Amino acid sequence: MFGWGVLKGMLVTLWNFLLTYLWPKKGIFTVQYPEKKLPLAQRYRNFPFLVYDGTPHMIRCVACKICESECPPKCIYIIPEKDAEGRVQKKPAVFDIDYAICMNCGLCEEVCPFDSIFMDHEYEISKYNRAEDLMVRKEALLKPWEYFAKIRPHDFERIEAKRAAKSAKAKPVAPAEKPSQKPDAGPTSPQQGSVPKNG
Amino acid sequence: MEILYFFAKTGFYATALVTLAAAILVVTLRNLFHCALALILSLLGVAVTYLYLKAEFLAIIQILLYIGAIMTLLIFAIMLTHRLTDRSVSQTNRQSLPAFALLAVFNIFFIASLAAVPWKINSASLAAKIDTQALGAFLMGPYVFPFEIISIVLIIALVGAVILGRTDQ
Amino acid sequence: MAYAYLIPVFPFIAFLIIIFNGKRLKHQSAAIAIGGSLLAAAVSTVVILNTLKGATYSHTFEWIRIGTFSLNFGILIDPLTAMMLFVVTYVGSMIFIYSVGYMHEDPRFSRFFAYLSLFMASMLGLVLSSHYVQLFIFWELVGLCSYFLIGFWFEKPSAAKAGMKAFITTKIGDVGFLIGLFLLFTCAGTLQFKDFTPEFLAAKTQAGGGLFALAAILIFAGACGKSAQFPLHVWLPDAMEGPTPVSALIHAATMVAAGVYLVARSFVLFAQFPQALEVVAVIGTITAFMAAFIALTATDIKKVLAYSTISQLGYMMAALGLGGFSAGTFHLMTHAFFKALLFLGAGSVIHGTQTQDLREMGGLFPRMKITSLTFLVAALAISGVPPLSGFFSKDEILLTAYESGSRVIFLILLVTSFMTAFYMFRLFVLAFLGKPRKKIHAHESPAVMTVPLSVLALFSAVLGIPGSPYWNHWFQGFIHGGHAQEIHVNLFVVKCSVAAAFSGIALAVILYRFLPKVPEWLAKIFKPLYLVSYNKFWLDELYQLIFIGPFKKISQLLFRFDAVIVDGAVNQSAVQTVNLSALKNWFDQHIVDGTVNGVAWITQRMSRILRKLQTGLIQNYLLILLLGLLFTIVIGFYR
Amino acid sequence: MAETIDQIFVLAKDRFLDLLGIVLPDWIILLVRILISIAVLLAVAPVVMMYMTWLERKVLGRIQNRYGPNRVGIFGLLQPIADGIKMLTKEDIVPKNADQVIHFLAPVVIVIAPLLVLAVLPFGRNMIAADLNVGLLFFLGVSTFGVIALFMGSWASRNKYSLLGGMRAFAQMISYEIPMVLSVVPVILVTSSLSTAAIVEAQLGWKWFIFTPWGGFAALVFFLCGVAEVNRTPFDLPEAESEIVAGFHTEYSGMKFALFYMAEFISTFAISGLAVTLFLGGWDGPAFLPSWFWFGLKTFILILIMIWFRGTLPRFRVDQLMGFAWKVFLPFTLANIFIAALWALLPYPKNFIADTIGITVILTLLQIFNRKETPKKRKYLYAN
Amino acid sequence: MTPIPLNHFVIFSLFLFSIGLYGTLTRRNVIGILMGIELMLNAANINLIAFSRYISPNPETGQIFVIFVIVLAACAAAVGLAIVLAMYQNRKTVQAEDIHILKW
Repeated sequence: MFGWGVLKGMLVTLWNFLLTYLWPKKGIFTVQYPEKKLPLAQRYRNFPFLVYDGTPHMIRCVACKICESECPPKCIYIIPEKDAEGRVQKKPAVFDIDYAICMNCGLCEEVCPFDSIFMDHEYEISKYNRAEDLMVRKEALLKPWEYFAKIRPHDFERIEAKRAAKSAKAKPVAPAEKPSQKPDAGPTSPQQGSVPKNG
Repeated sequence: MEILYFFAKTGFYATALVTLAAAILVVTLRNLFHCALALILSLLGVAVTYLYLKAEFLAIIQILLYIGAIMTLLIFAIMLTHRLTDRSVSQTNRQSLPAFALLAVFNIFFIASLAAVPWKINSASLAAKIDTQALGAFLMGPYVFPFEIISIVLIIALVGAVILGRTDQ
Repeated sequence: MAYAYLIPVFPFIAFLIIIFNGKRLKHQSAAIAIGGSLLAAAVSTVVILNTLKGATYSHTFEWIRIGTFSLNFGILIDPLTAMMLFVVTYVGSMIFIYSVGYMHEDPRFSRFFAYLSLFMASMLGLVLSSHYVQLFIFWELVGLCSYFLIGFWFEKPSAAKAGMKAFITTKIGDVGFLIGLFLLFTCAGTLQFKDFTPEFLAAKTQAGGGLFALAAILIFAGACGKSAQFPLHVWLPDAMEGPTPVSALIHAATMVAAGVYLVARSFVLFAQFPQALEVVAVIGTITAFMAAFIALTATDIKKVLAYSTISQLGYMMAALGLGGFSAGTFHLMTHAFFKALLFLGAGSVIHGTQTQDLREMGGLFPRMKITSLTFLVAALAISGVPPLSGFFSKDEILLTAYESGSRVIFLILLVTSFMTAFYMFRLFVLAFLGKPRKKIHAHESPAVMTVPLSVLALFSAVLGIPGSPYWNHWFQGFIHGGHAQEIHVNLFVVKCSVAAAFSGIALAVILYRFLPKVPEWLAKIFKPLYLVSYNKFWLDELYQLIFIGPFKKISQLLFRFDAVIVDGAVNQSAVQTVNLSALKNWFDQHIVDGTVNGVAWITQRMSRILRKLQTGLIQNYLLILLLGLLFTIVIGFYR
Repeated sequence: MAETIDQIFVLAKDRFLDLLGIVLPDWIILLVRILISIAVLLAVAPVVMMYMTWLERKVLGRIQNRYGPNRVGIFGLLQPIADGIKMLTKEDIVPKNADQVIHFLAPVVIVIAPLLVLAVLPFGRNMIAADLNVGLLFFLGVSTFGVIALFMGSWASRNKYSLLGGMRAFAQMISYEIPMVLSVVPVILVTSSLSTAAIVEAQLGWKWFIFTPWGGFAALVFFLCGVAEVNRTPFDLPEAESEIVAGFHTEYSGMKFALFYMAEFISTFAISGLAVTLFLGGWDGPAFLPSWFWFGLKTFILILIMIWFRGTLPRFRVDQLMGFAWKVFLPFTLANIFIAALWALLPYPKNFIADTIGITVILTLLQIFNRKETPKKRKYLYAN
Repeated sequence: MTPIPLNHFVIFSLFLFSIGLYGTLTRRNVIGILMGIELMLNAANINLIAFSRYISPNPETGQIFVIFVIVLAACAAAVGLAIVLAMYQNRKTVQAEDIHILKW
């Protein structure tokens, strides 16, 4: 019969319409955003942040500039700290990330040998000014290690375990970094892929 | 109340002026699309004139047919030949001056002769109210034969237009 | 009765539907045509039943008015018309149904039915006509259909030629017919059938009816053409090139009977003039005999039947010519049925064996039982075996001949009757009995063909009864309009007729079934006669010799005359002209041309000015038009 | 009391005019009488339009399992006002090559037609702004103006998407105009009047035309044609966003864009109102509620159905759209005129039977003639 | 209350007619010519109604003929524009002066 299909479709939408009133839980899928939010998955990633242990002074980052050179859109800018004599310290003086450029690829997290940069869960970052406000400085980037434990407990445990093992093993010989990289990579973390783990 | 009639009469002259102005635009504007729009305005004015002659049905028919149908056709035709509405092309030919002169003389003579004619106004028909039903009765009664013929002509014209307008030969 | 005009309308509507939708309808067109014919049959049945009760009907209306003369067409229904209606609608319907089977494979199936319907419509119109001119119109329409249908397989050159031949030959008769009508109108002042009463004619011919007689004979010439009478019969055998149902319907049952019908319709006119009747009788007799004689040796199954048809038509004409109105019309009716049946049977045979040559057939009886049986019935009927229909009608013709006093005609007709029986059974034996002479895959035709055969067989068997003494010669009374006819049975004639029939049958069966060598032997002995028969009296050749050859000769002579004398004179004058022209040339070149060129030069100059008016631009013209309008207004204003 | 409520607007107007009559001369009263109607219509129409946008968004949201606007005001009731403010403050962009004058005129002209048309709608008993004796024709005639304006806009934009949209709108509106007018003819035929008020009068007392066999189908055709006339889904080819950006109003922004929208929504309202007037008995209804309420309710239901259509149906293809108008609606409406004539001619039980038969026949014929034709297998002359 | 004089209608229609005729005479574009013709037809219509309203004993006649004229104008527009389109397709021009052979 001509038009029957149309009628059936109409009934479907009518049912949906009525369902939103009769049984809102089933009928409406909208999450009223600012008031309610959907829980995020642990591996959700947004823009990167820097980790410190304990107090904000103890930045894990050693200003090695690996992430800066690996970053595909080149949104990271690092200047290491220098002491009075002008020697380079293992600490960033300037660590800027331009959120307007960053594309959330997560490569910085993967390449960091010191577990100091991770991807954040923060997504409400709208700003009024593109040039100024989205250029995030070191102070704004710093977050405590416990914060990481809160948002990504699984990764936290894994990294903690790895770090403990590393520190136990690496106590006797500190400088041999490169040779230890290869034997370590495979057996210790088969599920980790290409993330280098020596500290 | 008299003042309202005065307003109404003034309205007629205003309408006539607008109509004529629009008509002048129709024949002088360079852009054919603008011409068509001016023609619509002019035809609307004619429809209002019909209202002053107490022919409501015709006024509506004027709008429905002239503006709804004929103008639509015209505009369609303009669209389909739009390359020729370029501003660089002159839109009038060389006989505008003689035409203007002749028409002016024509009008003068016409008005002169018109003034000489004493019309016998038939006040009964001036006051008569012609509703749509009466028109329909006339169409179906005394004028049924021309009515039928005109419908046949219309059909023939439409068929002819379709055949002429076909692109695939 | 008032609905009688519907009778031809139904087939005509069928024709219109089919001819305009032939491509789409395909085989449904047959259903439409049959429906049209059956409706016509139904209406005509009502009409016939009314007529049987003694009612007649006539209705006229004005067709054209020229000055004071008005041409009134209309419908006339009397017993003769009723009989013709019966024949045309019933035989026609049967043949329509039959054609579905016969023409099934034909690519122009629907057009065939369109033509058939048109034919049916025109034939019915012819029969119902109340006016000579109206009859003539339908007469020509019928001829046109005949032409279409003979040449239906126009891919065959022979069919196309046959169509043309039929058309031209009948047209010769028609010209006579037309002149006859003119004459008749001049003399009588009317062409309405019902005006021609004996009293009217008697009043008109008091001063001498020579022109009337001439008109009658000329009308008979038309009938000759249509009914294939002696000098104009040559087209009918060739017409067998058409499809067999066509032969059955048109060239055996109905159209060719139109001539007879015409004579019967004009019988009052003929009866007034013994001379005219004599002509009719003699021509009919000659035709009957000659055609039967030719049929003796024909080998094509349809040709045999065609000549048989001519012969039987001659019979009818002879009967009419001898004053036997009822005998002629009665034979017309019975003949229509059994001849249609014969043709359809032949068609069935052709359909089954894919050949028309009698010499290739044989032994079909066991394979085509229904066809054979019905064919046998028809053959017996045409031979005049009692109590089948042919016996009664033919017997009455013979009786008429006998009683007219002309022994020669009677004898010739009797011999013809014998020959009829002979060739019919020669045909039957050759086709159906014995052994197959050639390997042919004969098979019975489908039911759609055999059922009409059976119905027609039934009719041909019993249709003689109404005219027989057992029904007290009811038919004869009916056809005369209710006046009981006095007909006494002459046993001598009956005996002669029966004897002729049976001897013919017996001879044929003996000769061709049991002594197959004898016919050849006979042919050798009577070689001249055989050749005469085999070559159809050399009539075609004769026509060639008498009419066409001399025509060509004369044309050649004229051509010679033209080429030598006329052309010579012309050429001579041309030479002289050339000489003269040379003289004139000089004059021309210098003086005349000078003038002309001068004029042209002036004209050109003038035109350049005037040409400005002829721009070809409509708007320009419009402007000038406006100028003219203005001019008139100004003139009007200051008048 | 019920009578008072029913006539409350009429009474209010009369009282007001009486008051004015104390001080002002007759002719001014007459003018004011006219102007009040105009002013009310001009004031009501934009409000109606605004809340129709709200309604549409709400209902569409619910159909799509969302809430729809619910932030600005309770239930989002202030949303249209917010939208209006936004539209007014937006930048008004005119393309460089556009025909400036016409580009400006188009949105102005396009709202005129739907506003004018409201004048002949009987919103309730005695509540008609202008009871013309050719009211129905006036409605149909004036509503054709929209096409011209729409085409002005599309042409003046100098944008090929605009032009395409305009062309589509043109073809579509011309095609649907015809069955629409033809579907109205039976109503005129039965009531023998062109006045909308008289048509409503003829239907009083539950003699709504939609309950007659011809009227039911004519109403369906009229409503669908109306949906096509106002370019709403599933007939929204002229503004098909997935094909030609936004059709004729691609190059419009800000208030001009809003005017286009306003025209569309007011026409939607007007068409629904006319459908109600012609087939659903206008303001007729049980007397316990005022007549204008019934009119509003019926119109509201029709508008809801339009929104429901939009939430359900996908867009037509151009050929389907044209075919629908010319092959289905046109022959049906033509036949429907005769069916309605039968209804008017025959006495009660007979006309019902005759109409049922007629409608069955025409629907069957339509189905037969519009069935899909699969071409027959090709026959080859030489190959197999 | 006196009615508007008949002559005013007639003069109005005369002017309209003249303007239309002017357009017909001077426009180069065939569509422009058609527009002029439409104007002229409208002028004629006004005359028809005005005269039948003011002078004729049966005022319906003029209106009925106006209906006929409008239909004929529709015919003319349809056929004329179809011709224009055909011309445009074949000759790539709609200028009246390019079409001056008067036959094809």
